[in-house]
Amino acid sequence: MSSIEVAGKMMETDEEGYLLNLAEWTEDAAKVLAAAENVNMTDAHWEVINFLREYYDEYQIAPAVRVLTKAIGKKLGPEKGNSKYLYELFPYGPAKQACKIAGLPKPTGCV
Amino acid sequence: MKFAVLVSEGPYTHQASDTAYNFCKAALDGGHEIGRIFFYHDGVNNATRYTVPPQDDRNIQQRWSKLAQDHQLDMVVCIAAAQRRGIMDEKEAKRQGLDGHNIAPGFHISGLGQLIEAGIEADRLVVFGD
Amino acid sequence: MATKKMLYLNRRAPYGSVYALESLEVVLIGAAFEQDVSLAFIDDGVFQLLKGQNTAAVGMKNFSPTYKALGDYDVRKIFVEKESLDARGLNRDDLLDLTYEDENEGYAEKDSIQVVSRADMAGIIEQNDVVFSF
Amino acid sequence: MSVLHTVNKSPFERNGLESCLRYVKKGSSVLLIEDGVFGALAGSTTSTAVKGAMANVAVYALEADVLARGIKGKLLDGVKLVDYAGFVDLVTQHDTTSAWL
Repeated sequence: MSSIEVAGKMMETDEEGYLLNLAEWTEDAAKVLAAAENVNMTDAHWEVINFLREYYDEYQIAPAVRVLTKAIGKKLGPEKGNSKYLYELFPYGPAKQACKIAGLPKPTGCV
Repeated sequence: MKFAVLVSEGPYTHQASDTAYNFCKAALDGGHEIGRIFFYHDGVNNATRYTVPPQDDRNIQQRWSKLAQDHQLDMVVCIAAAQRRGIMDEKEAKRQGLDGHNIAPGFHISGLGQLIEAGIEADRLVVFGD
Repeated sequence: MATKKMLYLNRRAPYGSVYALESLEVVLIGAAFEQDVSLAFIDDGVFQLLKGQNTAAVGMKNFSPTYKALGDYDVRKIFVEKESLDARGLNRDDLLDLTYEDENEGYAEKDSIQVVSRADMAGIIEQNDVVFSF
Repeated sequence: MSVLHTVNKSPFERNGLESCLRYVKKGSSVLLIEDGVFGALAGSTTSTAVKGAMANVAVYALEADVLARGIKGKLLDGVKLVDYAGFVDLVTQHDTTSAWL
Protein backbone atom coordinates (compact mmCIF):
# COMPACT_ATOMS: atom_id res chain seq x y z
CA MET A 1 0.00 0.00 0.00
CA SER A 2 1.31 3.45 -0.91
CA SER A 3 -0.04 6.92 -0.50
CA ILE A 4 0.24 10.40 -1.96
CA GLU A 5 0.15 13.72 -0.18
CA VAL A 6 -2.36 16.24 -1.49
CA ALA A 7 -2.45 19.67 0.13
CA GLY A 8 -1.32 18.23 3.45
CA LYS A 9 -3.71 15.27 3.33
CA MET A 10 -2.61 11.67 2.80
CA MET A 11 -4.55 9.63 0.26
CA GLU A 12 -4.02 5.89 -0.14
CA THR A 13 -3.20 4.43 -3.54
CA ASP A 14 -2.69 0.89 -4.79
CA GLU A 15 0.54 -0.59 -6.13
CA GLU A 16 -0.02 1.04 -9.50
CA GLY A 17 -0.85 4.46 -8.10
CA TYR A 18 -4.65 4.41 -8.45
CA LEU A 19 -6.58 6.14 -5.66
CA LEU A 20 -8.20 3.60 -3.37
CA ASN A 21 -11.01 5.87 -2.26
CA LEU A 22 -12.33 7.57 -5.36
CA ALA A 23 -14.45 9.95 -3.28
CA GLU A 24 -11.25 11.63 -2.09
CA TRP A 25 -10.41 12.87 -5.59
CA THR A 26 -9.89 16.61 -5.98
CA GLU A 27 -8.30 18.69 -8.71
CA ASP A 28 -5.25 18.98 -6.49
CA ALA A 29 -5.13 15.20 -6.24
CA ALA A 30 -5.24 15.02 -10.05
CA LYS A 31 -2.19 17.30 -10.20
CA VAL A 32 -0.25 15.09 -7.79
CA LEU A 33 -1.32 11.91 -9.61
CA ALA A 34 -0.30 13.48 -12.93
CA ALA A 35 3.08 14.59 -11.60
CA ALA A 36 3.78 11.01 -10.53
CA GLU A 37 3.14 9.98 -14.13
CA ASN A 38 5.32 12.77 -15.51
CA VAL A 39 2.28 14.36 -17.10
CA ASN A 40 2.27 18.13 -17.04
CA MET A 41 -1.38 19.14 -16.78
CA THR A 42 -2.37 21.71 -19.41
CA ASP A 43 -5.82 22.94 -20.38
CA ALA A 44 -5.88 20.24 -23.04
CA HIS A 45 -5.30 17.59 -20.37
CA TRP A 46 -8.01 19.04 -18.16
CA GLU A 47 -10.48 18.94 -21.05
CA VAL A 48 -10.03 15.18 -21.28
CA ILE A 49 -9.98 14.62 -17.52
CA ASN A 50 -13.16 16.63 -17.05
CA PHE A 51 -14.77 14.84 -19.95
CA LEU A 52 -13.94 11.46 -18.42
CA ARG A 53 -15.34 12.48 -15.06
CA GLU A 54 -18.55 13.76 -16.62
CA TYR A 55 -18.89 10.58 -18.65
CA TYR A 56 -18.38 8.46 -15.57
CA ASP A 57 -20.89 10.54 -13.62
CA GLU A 58 -23.51 10.05 -16.27
CA TYR A 59 -22.92 6.43 -17.24
CA GLN A 60 -21.02 4.88 -14.33
CA ILE A 61 -18.30 3.52 -16.61
CA ALA A 62 -15.07 4.80 -18.10
CA PRO A 63 -15.63 4.79 -21.86
CA ALA A 64 -13.65 2.46 -24.11
CA VAL A 65 -10.94 4.33 -26.01
CA ARG A 66 -12.79 4.32 -29.29
CA VAL A 67 -15.94 5.60 -27.59
CA LEU A 68 -13.88 8.28 -25.86
CA THR A 69 -12.26 9.47 -29.08
CA LYS A 70 -15.59 9.61 -30.87
CA ALA A 71 -17.26 11.49 -28.02
CA ILE A 72 -14.36 13.90 -27.60
CA GLY A 73 -14.38 14.59 -31.32
CA LYS A 74 -18.03 15.46 -31.09
CA LYS A 75 -17.68 17.65 -28.04
CA LEU A 76 -14.28 19.27 -28.48
CA GLY A 77 -13.84 19.17 -32.25
CA PRO A 78 -12.71 16.57 -34.78
CA GLU A 79 -9.03 17.56 -34.49
CA LYS A 80 -9.14 16.21 -30.92
CA GLY A 81 -11.24 13.15 -31.65
CA ASN A 82 -8.45 10.74 -32.51
CA SER A 83 -6.28 8.41 -30.51
CA LYS A 84 -3.05 10.11 -31.69
CA TYR A 85 -4.13 13.30 -29.93
CA LEU A 86 -5.08 11.44 -26.77
CA TYR A 87 -1.86 9.41 -26.70
CA GLU A 88 0.15 12.61 -27.07
CA LEU A 89 -1.53 13.93 -23.92
CA PHE A 90 -1.39 10.61 -22.06
CA PRO A 91 1.50 8.58 -23.46
CA TYR A 92 0.63 5.48 -21.42
CA GLY A 93 -2.86 5.47 -22.84
CA PRO A 94 -6.05 7.36 -22.11
CA ALA A 95 -7.63 4.24 -20.56
CA LYS A 96 -4.98 3.68 -17.94
CA GLN A 97 -3.28 7.00 -17.39
CA ALA A 98 -6.15 9.44 -17.83
CA CYS A 99 -8.47 7.27 -15.72
CA LYS A 100 -5.91 7.22 -12.95
CA ILE A 101 -5.51 11.00 -12.97
CA ALA A 102 -9.27 11.49 -13.24
CA GLY A 103 -9.89 9.35 -10.18
CA LEU A 104 -11.88 6.69 -12.05
CA PRO A 105 -11.77 2.97 -11.22
CA LYS A 106 -8.75 1.07 -12.40
CA PRO A 107 -9.51 -0.65 -15.71
CA THR A 108 -9.73 -4.39 -15.13
CA GLY A 109 -7.54 -5.12 -18.09
CA CYS A 110 -10.45 -6.66 -19.93
CA VAL A 111 -10.36 -6.98 -23.71
CA MET B 1 -16.84 -29.51 -35.28
CA LYS B 2 -15.36 -26.75 -33.15
CA PHE B 3 -17.06 -25.87 -29.87
CA ALA B 4 -16.70 -23.00 -27.45
CA VAL B 5 -17.90 -23.60 -23.91
CA LEU B 6 -18.94 -21.04 -21.32
CA VAL B 7 -18.97 -22.16 -17.68
CA SER B 8 -20.85 -19.68 -15.51
CA GLU B 9 -21.01 -21.47 -12.18
CA GLY B 10 -18.53 -22.55 -9.58
CA PRO B 11 -17.83 -26.14 -8.61
CA TYR B 12 -19.80 -28.18 -6.03
CA THR B 13 -22.74 -25.83 -5.33
CA HIS B 14 -24.33 -26.39 -8.72
CA GLN B 15 -23.96 -29.23 -11.18
CA ALA B 16 -23.10 -26.89 -14.04
CA SER B 17 -19.36 -27.43 -14.05
CA ASP B 18 -19.81 -31.21 -13.82
CA THR B 19 -22.10 -31.16 -16.82
CA ALA B 20 -19.73 -28.88 -18.69
CA TYR B 21 -16.84 -31.23 -17.97
CA ASN B 22 -18.76 -34.32 -19.05
CA PHE B 23 -19.87 -32.52 -22.20
CA CYS B 24 -16.33 -31.43 -23.06
CA LYS B 25 -14.99 -34.92 -22.46
CA ALA B 26 -17.66 -36.49 -24.66
CA ALA B 27 -17.02 -33.91 -27.38
CA LEU B 28 -13.28 -34.59 -27.35
CA ASP B 29 -13.84 -38.36 -27.27
CA GLY B 30 -16.14 -37.92 -30.24
CA GLY B 31 -13.34 -36.33 -32.26
CA HIS B 32 -14.55 -32.76 -31.93
CA GLU B 33 -12.42 -29.76 -31.11
CA ILE B 34 -12.92 -27.45 -28.12
CA GLY B 35 -11.65 -24.04 -29.19
CA ARG B 36 -11.84 -22.54 -25.76
CA ILE B 37 -13.48 -23.06 -22.38
CA PHE B 38 -14.27 -19.72 -20.80
CA PHE B 39 -14.99 -19.41 -17.07
CA TYR B 40 -17.15 -16.48 -16.06
CA HIS B 41 -19.29 -15.33 -13.10
CA ASP B 42 -18.73 -17.80 -10.21
CA GLY B 43 -17.35 -20.17 -12.85
CA VAL B 44 -13.94 -18.64 -12.17
CA ASN B 45 -13.93 -20.61 -8.90
CA ASN B 46 -13.28 -23.78 -10.93
CA ALA B 47 -9.75 -22.44 -11.34
CA THR B 48 -8.47 -22.30 -7.76
CA ARG B 49 -5.90 -24.94 -6.99
CA TYR B 50 -6.72 -24.66 -3.27
CA THR B 51 -9.75 -26.95 -3.40
CA VAL B 52 -9.41 -30.05 -1.25
CA PRO B 53 -12.55 -32.19 -1.53
CA PRO B 54 -12.77 -35.41 0.50
CA GLN B 55 -11.07 -38.42 -1.10
CA ASP B 56 -14.39 -40.04 -2.02
CA ASP B 57 -15.57 -36.98 -3.98
CA ARG B 58 -14.45 -35.84 -7.41
CA ASN B 59 -11.82 -33.14 -7.61
CA ILE B 60 -13.36 -30.80 -10.12
CA GLN B 61 -10.38 -28.50 -10.47
CA GLN B 62 -7.91 -31.34 -11.02
CA ARG B 63 -10.25 -32.91 -13.54
CA TRP B 64 -10.26 -29.69 -15.59
CA SER B 65 -6.49 -29.32 -15.30
CA LYS B 66 -5.96 -32.86 -16.53
CA LEU B 67 -8.38 -32.42 -19.42
CA ALA B 68 -6.53 -29.26 -20.43
CA GLN B 69 -3.21 -31.06 -20.27
CA ASP B 70 -4.38 -34.15 -22.14
CA HIS B 71 -5.94 -32.15 -24.96
CA GLN B 72 -3.98 -28.88 -24.93
CA LEU B 73 -7.15 -26.98 -24.16
CA ASP B 74 -7.34 -23.21 -23.90
CA MET B 75 -9.06 -22.61 -20.55
CA VAL B 76 -9.56 -18.91 -19.88
CA VAL B 77 -10.71 -17.31 -16.64
CA CYS B 78 -12.29 -13.87 -16.98
CA ILE B 79 -10.04 -11.30 -15.35
CA ALA B 80 -12.78 -8.99 -14.11
CA ALA B 81 -14.82 -11.84 -12.61
CA ALA B 82 -11.67 -13.43 -11.18
CA GLN B 83 -10.56 -10.24 -9.47
CA ARG B 84 -13.97 -9.87 -7.81
CA ARG B 85 -13.71 -13.39 -6.45
CA GLY B 86 -10.03 -13.65 -5.54
CA ILE B 87 -8.70 -15.89 -8.31
CA MET B 88 -5.22 -14.65 -9.15
CA ASP B 89 -2.28 -15.71 -11.24
CA GLU B 90 1.21 -14.59 -10.36
CA LYS B 91 1.14 -11.53 -12.59
CA GLU B 92 -2.24 -10.28 -11.39
CA ALA B 93 -1.44 -10.92 -7.74
CA LYS B 94 1.68 -8.81 -8.15
CA ARG B 95 -0.21 -6.07 -9.99
CA GLN B 96 -2.74 -5.96 -7.17
CA GLY B 97 -0.12 -6.06 -4.44
CA LEU B 98 -1.27 -9.43 -3.07
CA ASP B 99 0.94 -11.94 -1.33
CA GLY B 100 0.06 -15.07 -3.23
CA HIS B 101 -1.70 -16.57 -6.21
CA ASN B 102 -3.99 -19.55 -6.51
CA ILE B 103 -4.64 -20.35 -10.14
CA ALA B 104 -4.55 -24.03 -11.06
CA PRO B 105 -2.48 -25.52 -13.89
CA GLY B 106 -4.05 -25.31 -17.33
CA PHE B 107 -6.09 -22.18 -16.57
CA HIS B 108 -5.04 -18.70 -17.53
CA ILE B 109 -6.49 -15.29 -16.81
CA SER B 110 -7.52 -13.05 -19.66
CA GLY B 111 -10.17 -10.59 -20.76
CA LEU B 112 -13.81 -10.96 -21.71
CA GLY B 113 -12.82 -10.39 -25.31
CA GLN B 114 -11.67 -14.01 -25.29
CA LEU B 115 -15.26 -15.12 -24.75
CA ILE B 116 -16.55 -13.07 -27.66
CA GLU B 117 -13.70 -14.28 -29.85
CA ALA B 118 -14.41 -17.89 -28.89
CA GLY B 119 -18.07 -17.38 -29.83
CA ILE B 120 -17.07 -15.94 -33.19
CA GLU B 121 -14.52 -18.60 -34.05
CA ALA B 122 -16.38 -21.70 -32.90
CA ASP B 123 -19.13 -23.48 -34.83
CA ARG B 124 -21.23 -23.73 -31.66
CA LEU B 125 -21.21 -22.05 -28.27
CA VAL B 126 -22.65 -24.05 -25.38
CA VAL B 127 -23.44 -22.37 -22.06
CA PHE B 128 -23.45 -24.13 -18.69
CA GLY B 129 -24.58 -22.21 -15.63
CA ASP B 130 -27.15 -21.78 -12.95
CA MET C 1 -12.98 -12.16 -38.69
CA ALA C 2 -16.44 -13.24 -39.79
CA THR C 3 -19.45 -11.27 -38.62
CA LYS C 4 -21.89 -13.28 -36.59
CA LYS C 5 -25.32 -12.52 -35.26
CA MET C 6 -24.95 -12.54 -31.51
CA LEU C 7 -27.74 -12.41 -28.99
CA TYR C 8 -27.44 -11.58 -25.33
CA LEU C 9 -30.44 -13.18 -23.67
CA ASN C 10 -31.23 -11.56 -20.32
CA ARG C 11 -33.71 -13.26 -18.03
CA ARG C 12 -32.71 -12.06 -14.57
CA ALA C 13 -33.35 -9.03 -12.43
CA PRO C 14 -30.43 -6.84 -11.34
CA TYR C 15 -28.87 -6.87 -7.83
CA GLY C 16 -30.39 -10.17 -6.62
CA SER C 17 -27.64 -11.90 -8.59
CA VAL C 18 -24.61 -10.70 -10.50
CA TYR C 19 -25.74 -11.94 -13.91
CA ALA C 20 -27.26 -8.66 -15.12
CA LEU C 21 -24.15 -6.67 -14.30
CA GLU C 22 -21.70 -9.20 -15.68
CA SER C 23 -23.82 -9.63 -18.79
CA LEU C 24 -23.62 -5.90 -19.40
CA GLU C 25 -19.86 -6.08 -19.00
CA VAL C 26 -19.68 -8.70 -21.75
CA VAL C 27 -21.83 -6.55 -24.03
CA LEU C 28 -19.56 -3.53 -23.55
CA ILE C 29 -16.40 -5.50 -24.25
CA GLY C 30 -18.05 -7.44 -27.06
CA ALA C 31 -18.99 -4.20 -28.82
CA ALA C 32 -15.33 -3.78 -29.82
CA PHE C 33 -15.63 -6.88 -32.03
CA GLU C 34 -18.11 -5.21 -34.39
CA GLN C 35 -20.49 -8.13 -34.62
CA ASP C 36 -24.20 -7.96 -35.35
CA VAL C 37 -25.33 -7.64 -31.73
CA SER C 38 -28.83 -7.78 -30.23
CA LEU C 39 -29.94 -7.68 -26.63
CA ALA C 40 -33.14 -9.42 -25.56
CA PHE C 41 -34.88 -8.86 -22.25
CA ILE C 42 -37.51 -11.38 -21.23
CA ASP C 43 -38.94 -12.66 -17.95
CA ASP C 44 -37.31 -10.88 -14.98
CA GLY C 45 -34.68 -9.48 -17.34
CA VAL C 46 -37.04 -6.59 -18.09
CA PHE C 47 -36.44 -5.33 -14.53
CA GLN C 48 -32.89 -4.43 -15.57
CA LEU C 49 -34.19 -1.57 -17.67
CA LEU C 50 -36.50 0.03 -15.11
CA LYS C 51 -36.16 3.75 -14.49
CA GLY C 52 -35.63 5.08 -11.01
CA GLN C 53 -33.26 2.46 -9.61
CA ASN C 54 -31.59 3.68 -6.42
CA THR C 55 -29.09 1.35 -4.80
CA ALA C 56 -27.79 3.70 -2.13
CA ALA C 57 -29.34 1.80 0.76
CA VAL C 58 -28.20 -1.67 -0.37
CA GLY C 59 -24.64 -0.44 -0.82
CA MET C 60 -24.28 -1.77 -4.36
CA LYS C 61 -23.33 0.10 -7.50
CA ASN C 62 -26.29 1.33 -9.53
CA PHE C 63 -25.34 0.24 -13.04
CA SER C 64 -28.62 1.17 -14.71
CA PRO C 65 -27.12 4.43 -16.12
CA THR C 66 -24.61 2.30 -18.02
CA TYR C 67 -27.36 0.99 -20.32
CA LYS C 68 -27.62 4.55 -21.62
CA ALA C 69 -24.03 4.30 -22.86
CA LEU C 70 -24.90 1.36 -25.13
CA GLY C 71 -25.70 3.74 -27.99
CA ASP C 72 -22.13 5.08 -27.83
CA TYR C 73 -20.95 1.49 -28.15
CA ASP C 74 -23.09 1.01 -31.28
CA VAL C 75 -25.41 -1.44 -29.56
CA ARG C 76 -28.66 -0.45 -31.19
CA LYS C 77 -30.99 -3.42 -31.13
CA ILE C 78 -32.53 -3.86 -27.72
CA PHE C 79 -35.61 -6.04 -27.74
CA VAL C 80 -37.97 -6.12 -24.77
CA GLU C 81 -40.81 -8.62 -24.71
CA LYS C 82 -44.24 -7.12 -24.28
CA GLU C 83 -45.73 -10.18 -22.56
CA SER C 84 -42.97 -10.10 -19.94
CA LEU C 85 -43.68 -6.42 -19.28
CA ASP C 86 -47.44 -7.07 -19.11
CA ALA C 87 -47.02 -9.96 -16.68
CA ARG C 88 -45.19 -7.61 -14.33
CA GLY C 89 -47.60 -4.71 -14.64
CA LEU C 90 -45.07 -2.65 -16.57
CA ASN C 91 -45.06 -0.78 -19.84
CA ARG C 92 -42.62 1.01 -22.11
CA ASP C 93 -42.86 4.22 -20.07
CA ASP C 94 -41.42 2.46 -17.05
CA LEU C 95 -38.21 1.71 -18.93
CA LEU C 96 -35.10 3.81 -19.46
CA ASP C 97 -34.86 5.89 -22.61
CA LEU C 98 -32.08 4.28 -24.59
CA THR C 99 -31.03 5.95 -27.81
CA TYR C 100 -28.35 5.90 -30.50
CA GLU C 101 -27.35 8.38 -33.14
CA ASP C 102 -28.02 7.33 -36.70
CA GLU C 103 -25.07 8.52 -38.77
CA ASN C 104 -27.03 7.89 -41.97
CA GLU C 105 -29.71 10.36 -40.96
CA GLY C 106 -27.73 13.36 -39.75
CA TYR C 107 -27.02 11.80 -36.36
CA ALA C 108 -30.69 11.83 -35.46
CA GLU C 109 -31.40 10.30 -32.06
CA LYS C 110 -33.35 7.08 -32.35
CA ASP C 111 -34.83 4.67 -29.86
CA SER C 112 -32.75 1.56 -29.28
CA ILE C 113 -35.53 -0.23 -27.42
CA GLN C 114 -38.11 -2.10 -29.41
CA VAL C 115 -40.97 -3.68 -27.51
CA VAL C 116 -41.83 -6.89 -29.37
CA SER C 117 -44.37 -9.65 -29.01
CA ARG C 118 -43.50 -13.11 -27.74
CA ALA C 119 -43.97 -14.52 -31.23
CA ASP C 120 -41.49 -12.00 -32.62
CA MET C 121 -39.08 -12.75 -29.79
CA ALA C 122 -39.15 -16.44 -30.70
CA GLY C 123 -38.09 -15.45 -34.21
CA ILE C 124 -35.34 -13.17 -32.89
CA ILE C 125 -33.85 -15.93 -30.76
CA GLU C 126 -33.86 -18.29 -33.69
CA GLN C 127 -32.07 -15.89 -36.05
CA ASN C 128 -28.83 -15.78 -34.13
CA ASP C 129 -25.60 -17.69 -34.63
CA VAL C 130 -24.54 -17.36 -31.01
CA VAL C 131 -26.72 -16.98 -27.92
CA PHE C 132 -25.13 -15.82 -24.69
CA SER C 133 -27.54 -16.64 -21.85
CA PHE C 134 -27.32 -14.81 -18.57
CA MET D 1 -32.48 -22.09 -38.19
CA SER D 2 -32.93 -24.82 -35.64
CA VAL D 3 -32.16 -24.28 -31.99
CA LEU D 4 -31.24 -26.75 -29.27
CA HIS D 5 -32.75 -25.35 -26.09
CA THR D 6 -31.21 -26.68 -22.89
CA VAL D 7 -33.11 -26.46 -19.60
CA ASN D 8 -31.35 -27.24 -16.32
CA LYS D 9 -33.89 -26.21 -13.68
CA SER D 10 -36.72 -28.14 -12.13
CA PRO D 11 -40.01 -26.73 -13.45
CA PHE D 12 -41.35 -26.97 -9.90
CA GLU D 13 -38.82 -24.41 -8.71
CA ARG D 14 -38.03 -22.10 -11.59
CA ASN D 15 -39.68 -21.05 -14.83
CA GLY D 16 -36.86 -21.97 -17.25
CA LEU D 17 -38.82 -24.79 -18.87
CA GLU D 18 -42.08 -22.85 -19.03
CA SER D 19 -40.24 -19.89 -20.52
CA CYS D 20 -38.30 -22.03 -22.99
CA LEU D 21 -41.45 -23.78 -24.25
CA ARG D 22 -42.88 -20.41 -25.26
CA TYR D 23 -40.06 -19.89 -27.75
CA VAL D 24 -39.50 -23.30 -29.27
CA LYS D 25 -40.37 -23.53 -32.91
CA LYS D 26 -40.91 -26.51 -35.17
CA GLY D 27 -37.59 -28.12 -36.03
CA SER D 28 -35.99 -27.12 -32.77
CA SER D 29 -35.43 -29.40 -29.80
CA VAL D 30 -35.44 -29.24 -26.03
CA LEU D 31 -32.86 -31.06 -23.95
CA LEU D 32 -33.50 -31.42 -20.22
CA ILE D 33 -30.35 -31.66 -18.10
CA GLU D 34 -29.47 -31.55 -14.41
CA ASP D 35 -32.62 -30.73 -12.36
CA GLY D 36 -34.28 -29.91 -15.67
CA VAL D 37 -34.97 -33.65 -16.12
CA PHE D 38 -37.81 -33.37 -13.59
CA GLY D 39 -39.64 -31.63 -16.43
CA ALA D 40 -39.90 -35.04 -18.10
CA LEU D 41 -41.93 -36.60 -15.26
CA ALA D 42 -45.24 -38.15 -16.28
CA GLY D 43 -48.39 -37.18 -14.43
CA SER D 44 -46.97 -33.96 -13.06
CA THR D 45 -48.34 -30.42 -13.24
CA THR D 46 -45.97 -29.74 -16.14
CA SER D 47 -46.70 -32.86 -18.19
CA THR D 48 -49.47 -31.30 -20.23
CA ALA D 49 -47.27 -28.42 -21.35
CA VAL D 50 -44.40 -30.75 -22.23
CA LYS D 51 -46.73 -33.12 -24.13
CA GLY D 52 -48.12 -30.14 -25.99
CA ALA D 53 -44.62 -29.05 -26.97
CA MET D 54 -43.82 -32.57 -28.20
CA ALA D 55 -46.34 -32.09 -30.99
CA ASN D 56 -43.86 -29.64 -32.56
CA VAL D 57 -40.44 -30.40 -31.17
CA ALA D 58 -38.43 -33.31 -29.90
CA VAL D 59 -37.86 -33.43 -26.15
CA TYR D 60 -34.73 -35.15 -24.86
CA ALA D 61 -33.47 -35.80 -21.35
CA LEU D 62 -29.90 -36.49 -20.30
CA GLU D 63 -29.96 -40.11 -19.14
CA ALA D 64 -27.17 -39.66 -16.59
CA ASP D 65 -29.23 -37.04 -14.77
CA VAL D 66 -32.41 -39.13 -15.03
CA LEU D 67 -30.64 -42.14 -13.52
CA ALA D 68 -28.98 -40.08 -10.79
CA ARG D 69 -32.38 -38.88 -9.65
CA GLY D 70 -34.07 -42.27 -9.79
CA ILE D 71 -36.86 -41.27 -12.17
CA LYS D 72 -36.18 -43.46 -15.20
CA GLY D 73 -39.42 -45.39 -14.75
CA LYS D 74 -41.54 -42.27 -14.33
CA LEU D 75 -40.95 -40.41 -17.58
CA LEU D 76 -43.44 -39.19 -20.14
CA ASP D 77 -43.78 -41.35 -23.23
CA GLY D 78 -41.91 -39.83 -26.11
CA VAL D 79 -39.12 -38.25 -24.13
CA LYS D 80 -35.90 -39.53 -25.66
CA LEU D 81 -32.92 -40.31 -23.48
CA VAL D 82 -29.40 -39.36 -24.56
CA ASP D 83 -25.95 -39.78 -23.01
CA TYR D 84 -23.28 -37.06 -23.08
CA ALA D 85 -22.19 -38.15 -26.55
CA GLY D 86 -25.83 -37.78 -27.59
CA PHE D 87 -25.84 -34.28 -26.08
CA VAL D 88 -22.81 -33.44 -28.23
CA ASP D 89 -24.57 -34.84 -31.30
CA LEU D 90 -27.66 -32.73 -30.60
CA VAL D 91 -25.49 -29.60 -30.42
CA THR D 92 -23.96 -30.43 -33.80
CA GLN D 93 -27.37 -31.21 -35.33
CA HIS D 94 -28.83 -27.80 -34.49
CA ASP D 95 -27.62 -24.43 -35.75
CA THR D 96 -27.54 -22.75 -32.36
CA THR D 97 -27.73 -23.68 -28.71
CA SER D 98 -29.69 -21.58 -26.25
CA ALA D 99 -29.40 -22.24 -22.52
CA TRP D 100 -32.38 -21.49 -20.27
CA LEU D 101 -30.62 -21.05 -16.99
